[in-house]
Amino acid sequence: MSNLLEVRGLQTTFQLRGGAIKVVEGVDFDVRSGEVLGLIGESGSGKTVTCMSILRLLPEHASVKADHLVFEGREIATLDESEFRGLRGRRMAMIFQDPVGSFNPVKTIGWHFRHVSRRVSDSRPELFRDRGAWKREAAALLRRVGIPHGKDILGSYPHQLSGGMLQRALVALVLQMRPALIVADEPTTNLDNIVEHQIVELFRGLKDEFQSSFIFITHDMSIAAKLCDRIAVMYAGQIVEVGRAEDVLNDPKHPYSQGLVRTATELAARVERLQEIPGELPNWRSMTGGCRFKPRCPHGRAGCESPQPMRRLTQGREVRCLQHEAS
Amino acid sequence: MKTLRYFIGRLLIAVTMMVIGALAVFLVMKAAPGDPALAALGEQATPDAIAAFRAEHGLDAPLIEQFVSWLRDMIGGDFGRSLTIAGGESISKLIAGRLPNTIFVGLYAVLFATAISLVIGSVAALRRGKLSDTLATSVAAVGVSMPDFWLGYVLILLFALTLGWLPSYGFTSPFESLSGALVTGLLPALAISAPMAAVFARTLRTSLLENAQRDYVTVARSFGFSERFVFRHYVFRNSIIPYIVIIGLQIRYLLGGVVVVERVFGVPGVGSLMVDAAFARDYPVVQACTIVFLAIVLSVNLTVDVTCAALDPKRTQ
Amino acid sequence: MNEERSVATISRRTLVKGAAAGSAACLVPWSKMAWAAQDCSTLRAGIAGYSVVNVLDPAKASLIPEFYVIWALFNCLLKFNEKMELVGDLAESWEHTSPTLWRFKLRDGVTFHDGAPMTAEDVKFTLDRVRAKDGDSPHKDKFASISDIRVVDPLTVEIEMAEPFAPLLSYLANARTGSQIVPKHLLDGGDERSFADRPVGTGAYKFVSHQPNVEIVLEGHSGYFVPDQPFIPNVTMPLIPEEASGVTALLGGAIDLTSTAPFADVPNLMQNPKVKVLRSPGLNTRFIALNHQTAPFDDVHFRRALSMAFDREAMVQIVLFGEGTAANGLIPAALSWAHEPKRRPLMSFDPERAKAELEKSKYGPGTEAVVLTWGAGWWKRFAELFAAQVNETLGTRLRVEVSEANTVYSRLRAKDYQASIWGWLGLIDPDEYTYEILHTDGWRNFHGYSNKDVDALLERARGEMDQARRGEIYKQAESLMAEDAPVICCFESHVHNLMTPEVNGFVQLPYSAFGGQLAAVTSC
Amino acid sequence: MTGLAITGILLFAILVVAHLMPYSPTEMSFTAVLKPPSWEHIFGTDSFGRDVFTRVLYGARISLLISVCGVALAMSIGTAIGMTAAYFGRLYDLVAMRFMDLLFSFPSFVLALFLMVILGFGVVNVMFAIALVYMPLFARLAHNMTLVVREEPYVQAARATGQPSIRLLLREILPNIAAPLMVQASIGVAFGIIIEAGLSFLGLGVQPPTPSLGVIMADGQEYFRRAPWVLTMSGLAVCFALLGLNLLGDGLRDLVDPRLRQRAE
Repeated sequence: MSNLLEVRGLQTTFQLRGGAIKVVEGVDFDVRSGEVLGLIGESGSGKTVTCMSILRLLPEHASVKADHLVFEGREIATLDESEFRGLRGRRMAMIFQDPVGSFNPVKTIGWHFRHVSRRVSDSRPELFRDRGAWKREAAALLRRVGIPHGKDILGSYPHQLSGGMLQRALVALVLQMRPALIVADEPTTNLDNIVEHQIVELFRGLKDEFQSSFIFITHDMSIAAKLCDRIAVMYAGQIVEVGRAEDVLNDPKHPYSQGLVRTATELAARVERLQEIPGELPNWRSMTGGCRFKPRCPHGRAGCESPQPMRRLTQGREVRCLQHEAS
Repeated sequence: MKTLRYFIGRLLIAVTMMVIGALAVFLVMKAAPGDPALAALGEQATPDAIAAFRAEHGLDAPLIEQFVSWLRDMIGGDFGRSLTIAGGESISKLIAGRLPNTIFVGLYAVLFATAISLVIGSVAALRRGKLSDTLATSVAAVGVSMPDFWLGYVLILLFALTLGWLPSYGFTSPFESLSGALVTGLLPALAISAPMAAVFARTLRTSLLENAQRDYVTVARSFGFSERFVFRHYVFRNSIIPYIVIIGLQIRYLLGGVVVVERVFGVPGVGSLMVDAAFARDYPVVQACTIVFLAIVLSVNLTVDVTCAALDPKRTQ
Repeated sequence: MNEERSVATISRRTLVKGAAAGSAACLVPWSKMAWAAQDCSTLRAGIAGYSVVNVLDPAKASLIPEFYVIWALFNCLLKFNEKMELVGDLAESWEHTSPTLWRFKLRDGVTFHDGAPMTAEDVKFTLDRVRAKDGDSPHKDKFASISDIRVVDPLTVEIEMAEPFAPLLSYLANARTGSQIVPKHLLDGGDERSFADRPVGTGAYKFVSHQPNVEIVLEGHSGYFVPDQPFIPNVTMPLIPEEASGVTALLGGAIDLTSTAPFADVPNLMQNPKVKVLRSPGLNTRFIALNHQTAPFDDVHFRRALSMAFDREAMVQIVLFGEGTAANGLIPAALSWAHEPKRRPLMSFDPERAKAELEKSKYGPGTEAVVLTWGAGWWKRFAELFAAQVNETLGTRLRVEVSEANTVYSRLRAKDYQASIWGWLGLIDPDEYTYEILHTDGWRNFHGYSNKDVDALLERARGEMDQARRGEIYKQAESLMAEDAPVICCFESHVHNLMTPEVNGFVQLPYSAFGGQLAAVTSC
Repeated sequence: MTGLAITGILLFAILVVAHLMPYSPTEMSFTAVLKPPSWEHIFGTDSFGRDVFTRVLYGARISLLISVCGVALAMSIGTAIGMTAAYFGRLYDLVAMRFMDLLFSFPSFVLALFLMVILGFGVVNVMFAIALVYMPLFARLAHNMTLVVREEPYVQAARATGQPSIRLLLREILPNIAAPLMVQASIGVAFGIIIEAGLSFLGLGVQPPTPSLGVIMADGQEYFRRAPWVLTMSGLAVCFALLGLNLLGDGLRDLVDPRLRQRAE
């Protein structure tokens, strides 16, 4: 299985009035074609920033560095803005948390589809084979994502649709462009459970049906379990554990992953008192060179102060923890 | 359909406002001190002359009666007759002759203000924080702080008396010569528009910046739309509504400016008419002008509302 | 006003018409060129400093701007030449058959604008109309002493006076007199209002249109009796509210000629090659009117104190920017034969004597009083300066109250004031300056002033036909008046006309007979 | 903060410098008529030989006083109407606010002019005119904010404890909406000055010898071809004052509204 995306030594720094802070540091991971990579971690751990760094969607005061970023076999870290824009949407797209805020409020859903289609007219000429071809495609996709009379909603404005509908529409919009890589940033958080369930089902379907790869950002283990082939756990701007979904979920190696999994199972089991991970994310300014989870770690020991590299356990299984030094 | 219903609703509100406003003006006018008869009749006003005058203008009929007839006439477009400044002349005729000039100068000014502010505002927003931004913003700040009539005189001093490029006084009606009107209206329009332009520019700048930070802009980028496209169809398009709303709100200040500036440049408009009437205590004319101005503002607001409704789908909900 | 008509008033057609008319007042350079190309077919004679012209019926008119127009539309029996001598106008000749009988021979072939011939009947009708006891003409008192008017034949008319009346001839001249000859056939039983709106006279120009507060449009009267006058076929008279704006308009090429000039600008304009400035000592008087029926002006000593407590010369410099002369009485220097050249002590700045008078007065320093004034411009500064200077010299507390001209005028007539700036322009006979202002029952006497001896002298002057002797009487009367200081005479202002260098043939008269002089203008 | 600085300078000038000036704002000197700007008369002298700069200082004082009083009046009445309307709601709300909208629909200066004709010219009436023009602004502001604050839990709580409405309005609501009102006020003062200047300039406002900015400009306008400095200089002074007040207003607004402040970063 070849790699669609290879990320090495990704580092994102925000220039703030208070000085510069590294929000993402030394992040390495791969996305294989046709797979769903789950990016997991509590909110603020840098999941979204990581992805937006790759798509170069961060505001000017953020600076992104990477040893290398290979997408579809070509180095994209060095591309200039215009070249890179060619990739966005057409090859790699992102679905954001808040579907309502993702649409231009003064334009119809149809407008969005039309311009998105224009955008990819070269890679998907069939969309303009005849007037309305793109419309039919859009309607089909909308039907696919669970909006039966898609044609009708093309004429309506975002504020006339529910959050769930918009989320589906957004997914359809992205699919219209047939990108190779789709980043879905917690696409379900703003939705109620039923809709959430439906969306998750939707993604499962898409994953098999379209030959695109997904990065699925979430903090919800159960969703990850349902959807992901592999999982990368992020903590405080670093990836602390990578592995096949079932491995990571059944037998987490990093204390943080363990904590996450425990809370999740307890949640599922409706346990009375949740045993949460004590403490909270360290603040960016007071970050030391050492293991960033140390302050909250139950197994903290001498040596944790020194920077922790990813340690390879088995094929495709890595963890950033001193405990696994030996193996 | 929705838009139509919305429009009709707005229209009704405007009309009621108009009527109530007219009543308010009328009643206040009646409460005004000073005898119009004395003001009207020049030299040698004999008591019986005054009495006759009062009778002729129905000034001694009971208030309510006067009011009803006045309202009826006004709806028919008849504001009665002038007392002093144009003895006996029909006010409707007076105003009809001058309204086009006022409207022309007003529109001219709005046009300027819009043009200038679009440039300054956008530049400031796009180069935000850079020198050109600070420059634009401070220009705007100074702009708001200039009394329009004073600016008018400075412009005369500069462009008419020193450089001799433009006529310093007088106005050619657009009906007579459009080019003439454009030239003679230039300085008045400039004088009036300066403060407006400043306010517009600020509003535009803020809402541009605000919209530039919206999620959908990032989303649009993630679709790979070009920066120009994003600015045009997302940032600018969404900022235009508050911008238009401000234009609507500012119109009352703008017309205020028109009143004084018309006087400075000798534009025969409703504004200068009102000032003359104010001096000559010509109550019916002052009354009529006030109402005409009210009507202008209301209709502008109506237009603004409708435009916004057209631009902003949420409005008609 | 019924529906159709009211609808009509706001129909687009009227809009266009109104606006077009309105705009003619003010032009851009090239529309001027357009006209110049037509070899100056229109003289744009701006009436500066006024925005209101109400009636154009001579008998009813009172405001000076109204006369600016009337003088162009009408003729009188007589008129003044540039030397201010009386010459015939509609009257070819006249004789004084007895102290109380005048006979006028009318010019033949004079026609009104509507083509009807002007005859003795019209003259009789006009004068009877003006002097009618029950009429409301502001000018009726001028002709009160006429006992009878007889039409001898179509071209001869006789005026019978109750007693000898010297000013009569001046009052029959084309000035601010109301004796302009109007057509009997239109007014006898006709609608006076519509006549006032569309006047018809014998003048060089006939009335075309009047857009209130904007302009009056005239066109040449083809049947005018003076050969090849008027030279310029059309006249527009834009109404320009501020004199200063008048200058701007002239410099901006919007008008060719102005009725007045702002005093402040005259010196500069004289230097300006783009402008021709005509200036002459004016026939007018500016004073502070005092109400003798209210404190503190009921006290002659207080009034005298005021009269000597300020510097008239300084006033001329400050208020008129030097464009005038300090008054030595009510009769202006321009009426030399009746004007006392030797400065009267009571009309000169003399702080010591002023204080002395105040001592005698029953009101001391700290006395409060209100001086009325109006408008912007020099009227305001006139009052300001007066109050300030007097307060400085006498320690009084005069306060300026700014009102509006019409209001001030009605308050004056209602004697509802303490003191007020006032003045009269364009009066052409000493009788107007003295009898009408100072005589116990002079109609311009808003001060409640009454002095038997002065009255007697003024009546005698009216009867004195010899100008020299008549003048002496006026000088006497004014010296007498000066003792009582019934009003505080301040100054006479010069009259000005501004015009572009292209304008030729305009003759300025001291009473600024504006419209009357347009017929002679040869080019613009 | 530039606004604060300029306004400071302004106040210092009209309160302190005015007294240090060797000239009187009203006393005339016929020896120094219409002197162009120079070192002893930096703004030149007017037709009465009065030092224009001195007059401007005193004039600014009066104009500012008029404007402040007018705005203060507008603020108190407007706020009262707005708050009560929002608080009690129902018909009263409808009528009151509609009336405010009506006032708001008149061109500001036209309304002022109209009022001057009715009341007659003079300082106090200019004040009323300004008040009338700005009342609806404050009414609306107070109305909208009261609507919000009214729903806040602590207000609800206080309500539940049956506190008298007046007390509630003054103790609980007013303090929470005061800040934006103050911002509006500081900008209102600037506009107030413009209105005063405009009215007096036309001769319909403050009357001489009282030296208000408008009066000085009106006087200068009469002979501005002969002595342009009187009009231009006094006008510049007005711009300076307005600039200060406007900037001050913006500054305050940023302070009050965190969203705007963060945007300003």
